[in-house]
Amino acid sequence: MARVLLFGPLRDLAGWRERDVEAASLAALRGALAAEDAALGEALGGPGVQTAVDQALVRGDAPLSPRSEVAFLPPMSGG
Amino acid sequence: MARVLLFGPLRDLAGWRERDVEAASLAALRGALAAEDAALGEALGGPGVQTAVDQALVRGDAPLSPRSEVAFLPPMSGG
Amino acid sequence: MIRLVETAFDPGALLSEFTRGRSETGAVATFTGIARAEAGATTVLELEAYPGFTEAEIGKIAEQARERFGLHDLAILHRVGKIGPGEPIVFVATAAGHRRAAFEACDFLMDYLKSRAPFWKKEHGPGGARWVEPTAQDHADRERWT
Amino acid sequence: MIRLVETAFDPGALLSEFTRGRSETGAVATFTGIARAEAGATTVLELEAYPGFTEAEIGKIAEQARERFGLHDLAILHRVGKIGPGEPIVFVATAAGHRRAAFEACDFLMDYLKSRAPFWKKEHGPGGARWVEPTAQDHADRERWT
Repeated sequence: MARVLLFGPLRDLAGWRERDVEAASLAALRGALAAEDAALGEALGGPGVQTAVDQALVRGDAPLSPRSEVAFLPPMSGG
Repeated sequence: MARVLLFGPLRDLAGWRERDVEAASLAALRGALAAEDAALGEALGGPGVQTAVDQALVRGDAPLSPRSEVAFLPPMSGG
Repeated sequence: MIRLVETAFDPGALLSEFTRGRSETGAVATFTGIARAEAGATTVLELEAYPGFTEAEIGKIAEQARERFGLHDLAILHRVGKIGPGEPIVFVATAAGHRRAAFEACDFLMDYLKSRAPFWKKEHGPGGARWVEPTAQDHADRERWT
Repeated sequence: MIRLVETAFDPGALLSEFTRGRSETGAVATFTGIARAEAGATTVLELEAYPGFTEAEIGKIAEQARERFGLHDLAILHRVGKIGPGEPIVFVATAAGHRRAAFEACDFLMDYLKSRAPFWKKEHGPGGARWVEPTAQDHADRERWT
């Protein structure tokens, strides 16, 4: 279980901003999201999309605890 | 006759800031001031001292009317 | 001070506060970015941040600026949410002993904020809404500092 | 707006006024110069201007800046008379469509004001008073624009 946050165009694509998803790792989480919404699954792996777990950027897989906060960050536009 | 204004270090040197002096030209005015205060006369011809008549910079001699305002401007320090 | 705000702010009030009580800071530079109407082409700008993460990322660059330019102090305030034309979006202030450092640090911080800070920006205009990415100019501006 | 003032001013109040009601100006840069205490070495700064002439000379450079950087607007306010440590001496604001022009114009105006504007400056310290001329750095800064 993890709290998932989507930002910018990812939010518009998925139609939601924040959800709880059952997953013990980032890889499992991506799989679960892609199984439900193939377009979102593809977008999450798109160029420049970064992933943060508990507000720290991570690359590759990572274990998730029940209270993890996972954020998918599309390319930042600046202010 | 002209109103004479001194600025910055020239004012300290002369001990005055503003006076009326009888003179029909800038050259005559310089002569009158130097006759009275040799140190001031020399300072007015010093490096970087500019002269303004009625708020416009002039070089060399210039006629003065009874209402002319003559300012001697030592090197500007900026703000 | 690094802060995100959801409501309109007055850059002047921030500058008053920032300059108060400084006796060894010779120089304060500021930048205020304002939402342009673009002659009606953009009606509202919408800025999204990731609260906590966005401030922390900006804080890292602020620390770099402090060290690189020897700043005495800095302040960054950024609007999020919906912003109407003519409203300030961002305010940056830098304090230093001399003006060159204050100017350069302010310029550096703005180049970062405009090109890399964790914001997602949507422009709402008469023809609909679109997500915006940094311009080539924004990237080139940031490259000046590397 | 180009103005000399004999009493203390709040740069924030000037910025509030300057940013108000702009819908096509994307960028406002400001600079505030503050009298440094220099750890007690300078107690009071005294600035003399030639009223009328000083504003007119600054006005000429302001016109240059407007044209060269395509400014939408600018404001320059300068203290004269006796200025205590921590008090603002000068405030410059520039408004432009984009930030590079606003920053550069502000920087340009300050380089001029610090090195060539018609002011005469006296520093009063514990050891007496002395007239100040621009530093070599001030001249070098101004040369960048020629």
